[in-house]
Amino acid sequence: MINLVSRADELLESKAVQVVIGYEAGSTGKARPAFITDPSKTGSLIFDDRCVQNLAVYLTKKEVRYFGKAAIVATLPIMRSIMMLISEQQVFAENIVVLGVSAEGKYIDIAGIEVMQQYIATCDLGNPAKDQETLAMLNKMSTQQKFDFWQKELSKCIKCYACRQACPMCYCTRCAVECNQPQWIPVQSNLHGNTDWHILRAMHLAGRCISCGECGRACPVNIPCHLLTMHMADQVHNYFNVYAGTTDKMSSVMSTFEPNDKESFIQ
Amino acid sequence: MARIGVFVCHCGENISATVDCHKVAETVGKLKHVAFSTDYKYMCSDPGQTLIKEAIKEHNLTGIVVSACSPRMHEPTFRKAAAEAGLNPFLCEMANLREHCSWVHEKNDMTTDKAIDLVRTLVEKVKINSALQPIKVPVTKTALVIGGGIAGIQSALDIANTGHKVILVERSPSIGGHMSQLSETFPTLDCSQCILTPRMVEVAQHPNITLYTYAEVEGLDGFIGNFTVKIRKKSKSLDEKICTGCGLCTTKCPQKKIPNEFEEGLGFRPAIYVPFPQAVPNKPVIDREHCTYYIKGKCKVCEVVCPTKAIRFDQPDEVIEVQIGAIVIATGFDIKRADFFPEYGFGKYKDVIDGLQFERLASASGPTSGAILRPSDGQVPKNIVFVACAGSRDPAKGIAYCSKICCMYTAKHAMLYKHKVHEGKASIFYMDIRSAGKNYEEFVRRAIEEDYVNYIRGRVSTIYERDGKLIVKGVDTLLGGQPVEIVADMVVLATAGVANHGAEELAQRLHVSYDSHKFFAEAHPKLKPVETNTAGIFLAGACQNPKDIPDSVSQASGAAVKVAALFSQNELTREPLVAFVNRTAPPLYSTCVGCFLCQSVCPYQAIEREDFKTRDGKIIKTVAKINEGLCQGCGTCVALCRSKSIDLHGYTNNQMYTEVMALLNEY
Amino acid sequence: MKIGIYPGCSLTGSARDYNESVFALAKAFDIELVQVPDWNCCGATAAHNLNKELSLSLPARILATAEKNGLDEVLVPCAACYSRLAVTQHELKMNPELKNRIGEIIGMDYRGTTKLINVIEWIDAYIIPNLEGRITKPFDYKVACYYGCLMVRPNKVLNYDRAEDPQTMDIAMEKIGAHPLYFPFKTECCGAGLSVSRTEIVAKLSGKIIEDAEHRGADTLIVACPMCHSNLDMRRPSINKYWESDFKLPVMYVTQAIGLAVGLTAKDVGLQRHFVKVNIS
Amino acid sequence: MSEFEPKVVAFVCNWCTYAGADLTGTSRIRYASNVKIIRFPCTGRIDFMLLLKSFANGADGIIVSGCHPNDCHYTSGNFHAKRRWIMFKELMDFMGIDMNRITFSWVSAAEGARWAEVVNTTVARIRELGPYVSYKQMVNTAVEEEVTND
Repeated sequence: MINLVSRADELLESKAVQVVIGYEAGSTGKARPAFITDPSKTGSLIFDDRCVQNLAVYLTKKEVRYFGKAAIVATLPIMRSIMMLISEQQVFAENIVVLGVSAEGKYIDIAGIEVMQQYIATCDLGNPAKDQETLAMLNKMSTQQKFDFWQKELSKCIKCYACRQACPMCYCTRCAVECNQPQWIPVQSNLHGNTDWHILRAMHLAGRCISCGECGRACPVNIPCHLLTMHMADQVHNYFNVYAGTTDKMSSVMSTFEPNDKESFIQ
Repeated sequence: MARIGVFVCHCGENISATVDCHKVAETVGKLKHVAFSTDYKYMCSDPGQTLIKEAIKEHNLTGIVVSACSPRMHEPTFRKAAAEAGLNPFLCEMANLREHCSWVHEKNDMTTDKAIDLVRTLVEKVKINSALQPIKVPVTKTALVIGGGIAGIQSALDIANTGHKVILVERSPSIGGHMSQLSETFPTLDCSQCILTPRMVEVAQHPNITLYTYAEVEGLDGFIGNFTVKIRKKSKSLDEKICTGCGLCTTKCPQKKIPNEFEEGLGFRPAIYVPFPQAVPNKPVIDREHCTYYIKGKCKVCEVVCPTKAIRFDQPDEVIEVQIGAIVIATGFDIKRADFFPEYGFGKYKDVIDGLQFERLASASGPTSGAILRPSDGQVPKNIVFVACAGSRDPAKGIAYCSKICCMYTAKHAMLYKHKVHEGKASIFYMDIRSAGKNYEEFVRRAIEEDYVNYIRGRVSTIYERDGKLIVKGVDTLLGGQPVEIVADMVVLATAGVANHGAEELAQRLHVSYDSHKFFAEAHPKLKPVETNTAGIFLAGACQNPKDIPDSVSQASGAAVKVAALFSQNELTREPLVAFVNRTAPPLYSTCVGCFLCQSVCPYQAIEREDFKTRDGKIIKTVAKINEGLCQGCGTCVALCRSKSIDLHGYTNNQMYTEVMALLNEY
Repeated sequence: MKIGIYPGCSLTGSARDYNESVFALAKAFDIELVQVPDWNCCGATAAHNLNKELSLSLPARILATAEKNGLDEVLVPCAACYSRLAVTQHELKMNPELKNRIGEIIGMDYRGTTKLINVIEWIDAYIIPNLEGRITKPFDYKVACYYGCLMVRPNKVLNYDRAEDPQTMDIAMEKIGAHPLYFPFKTECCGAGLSVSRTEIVAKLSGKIIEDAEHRGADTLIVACPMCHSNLDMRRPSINKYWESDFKLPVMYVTQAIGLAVGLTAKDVGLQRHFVKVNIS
Repeated sequence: MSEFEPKVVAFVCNWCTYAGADLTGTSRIRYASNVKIIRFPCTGRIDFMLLLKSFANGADGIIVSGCHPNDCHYTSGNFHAKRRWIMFKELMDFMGIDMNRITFSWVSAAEGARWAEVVNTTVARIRELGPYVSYKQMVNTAVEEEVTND
């Protein structure tokens, strides 16, 4: 922790960055995001098991950008989010300093994008084991069972779009769901609208989801919507041998192709 | 308020035999916003078209649906008719009642119902069609030809002769290409230089051609009719205007042992040199890599001896930018060298040479003045072996394709050898003899029957040296796979033709596609063999795949006609069915967030960046912008765009959505 | 230093000299060679012509056994065994379905993680780097290195050296003071398995190899394959008979040559077991 | 009750399958009239949402068809489409939405007979599967909910 704090301190003190995005202890015992602009306040930064939120989501927010250059406490999913954001030109590498945190919670020095890329390359990029198990279980179900499962889950959706807001990759200023000419997604939070919305979200995150699970955590009615995007991440790797967020080069799976992409269903 | 007209065609009886056309017109006529609906025997006939035109005027129609045959057949006809009646042609849609309905279904109510549905769907669509204006693009009537081999020369001359300006860029010091290296040419055995050099001189003297030798294309911007090309003119270390080309410097240069590229390493040249006697332009360049002055800082012999004081040691490279309207790529090919073949000694046997080296040996202007001599000891080879398909048609070597020219030039080589060494023995190992071409087969037969060339059908497994001889081990498949061993004095490998070095980089610079072998890719293998996928860029010669001279010249002329056709108009008119990025009021400007994933999906590099700036030049937002000159309207970007910020004229999200809704819902 | 070793049938039978030299060399360089326990036949050279699954199952069982016993790296001195094992590893890696099927057949967990090395790779990795100061008797002879086929092919699978003109053995020989000759027959066929059924073909093919090496003035042939060795050495009388000549060129294993250079005796490396007398010690 | 007549929508590209279907016509090859074609410039243009809209609005089956790989008029639209459908199908399978309802195919401008075959087998399959109720049910429940909410 010393390293993280002292590094944050140093960056703010030297004015190398104007804000440090990290975690601090919240009043309810949970960790909450912290935006520190004053070097004397870096002591409140924490990092422990409670710090799971994907902070990269703030990098594209106007309010955070306003501060200027940012340093961000980054675990693997956050680093991968940053890679994706750079590759999709939403964040510029020169405007951000990464304060890396390893899987063991140790500070790691990430001096530049290349170092981050190398670090990511050494990590296991699959879905978290727990989610992977659930996916495997769901995949074993029959079509009707799956349908019923998701209809039951999605019937709870209140279309609050917390899943979208929490996701670093959902940075569009106007989401397709807000497009009303034509009205792609029925506005009401009914089963039809909910299903279409979640399909749209999963398709838009295909090849872009970095398996942080934030959407599922953000859902106020506990829909495991992260399983949809994680399933896509899994399949993207399965079909195209690609994990999202491993490079800062433009490389989205859905905007590229290989002539010999394998499929078995097109006649 | 939309006022739609519907015109149902009977197509004689082609449609009305199974579809109740009258019922279709009647039913659709009752739909909301349909102001006029009728059926008629032949809509495409003159009276039919007149009927449409009059209805448009009389009923003040805002859109029409002609329900007849396939739009692929008559859409232009009816759009033209609409335009003649003052209706924007893009407000005319066609429902395909013939190919997609009457011809493929039984006569029954379902078929008529389907016809109604098809018409209804397009009525809904045409209601939200927008009037579109054709896109006009100005044309700069100067062509760029890249590569000064026979293909580039031919293209440049053909374009120049139509009265348009041409810039010909060649990266070596002289034009002429591989053809200038050849001794004689098949199937006539006329001397290559004799037929080529007049063309080279014509290029140099043509008032419409600007020739840049020792120059390379560095970058390309823009689109068809409006390219800006950046050309690097490498320094020749010499003032060309003063140099008279007397050649004194080249004879006095103390550095004389540089392997001569033109002689394929079989001879030497000085550091200041003219590649070959008939070079165009016939003025030397200094090869800075090997020049003593540039290496050690002193020498300058050439400067001392030059009678006109033309040497300029400190002359820099010059980069120029030129506006052009079209490009012909004619960068040619290269061959694999003997060091590509481990089984034939990795190029370590001096007497195992490649086809181009043999050309130089056989050439009267070559290092041996046309005598066939072994490079190792200068002796006349008594027994010579040619290996066709060295590398070609060999997937294990990564070259699955046929190099096309080797069968013919190997036959020619064997003939030339026999004509010069009468008592010598020539054998050719081959896989198949591919001699399709005018007088080609006859030529090969002559080699076999009149010059007694020994053709052995089989491949060579290994070549090795023993006691100064080359042992060629192969197989004769026509003798039931019998092993053959020939003790040869010299071996000529007809090595595979491959993409020229630098082809990949050039393709990337020009944004044209290339295949897995780095050959430039044509737009369509059959119907667009001269075009590339980038509009305004054409291919000529062996840069596309190995080709012989007649094929290269034909394609070069083909490319020239494409360029001339493009230059025949002052403006290009294009169908406006292109993509566009939406615009909204500030501060959003557009719903596009600038992820630019659409850039990688676009096959035409039609997506550019557009910055919105404050008055003091600060960038507020960068969004995608479609270059209408390049966009071909496939719409792949539209389906990819997550925020629905890109749309496609003629097939907008709203139109496609409306079609689906109309087709499936009851009316 | 501990490395697994799969001897196969040859090294325990007709190529005992090879076996002795490998172990003697290992000992001299403090390398412990651990036999893959309970090893079985690799299937060479007949199995893959008879039954594909069998030809993959046999090597797979060997590899699975090595994995089970924690042998990450296994030296396979016999080129034929090496080829079978490497080909199996490659095929099962490329085809997961087949891998599962073979796993079922052998009833063992096969992962394909074992790193296989042939004798030249072994020399390259463990002997050559530690040669310094150990050469007591430079191997001052003109040598013709004969690689044969199984060690370098199929190139796609083994991806080892330049298949058409391998170099590693020549380089190793230079390191011990020998003078490798230009030898175009280095990968030519020795007749291989026809040794048993069609001896005259072996006599013809192996004879060519010996003739060319002798012609170029070689003092000895250097090999790394028991099959090549037996064809070139044991079959010498029939070669001489076929060629109506009296070739005396000895055939040595690469391990024997290195062994002698680092001070092992002729007996240490099993030279006395050769049919063609080796006048090198 | 009359026999079930499936509603099938075909999303096809202009250059290959649309032209192929034209050829079916000029060859006078008969096929089921249940299918209705919507023309797109390229399979790359086909938005997956349109497939969902079709189901929501009563389609029992869908055909998506374009140029064979390497034959795309725009060189790569169909390759991008292929990736899109791979992922779409995976998601639909995962969510229990029946992908037997959709036929993906490549039909070239020369394959008139093949187009008829694709249509006929699709219509036959959908006929066997019966009306597609799951998606419609979802829509219907939604409508009912709205009614009760009011």
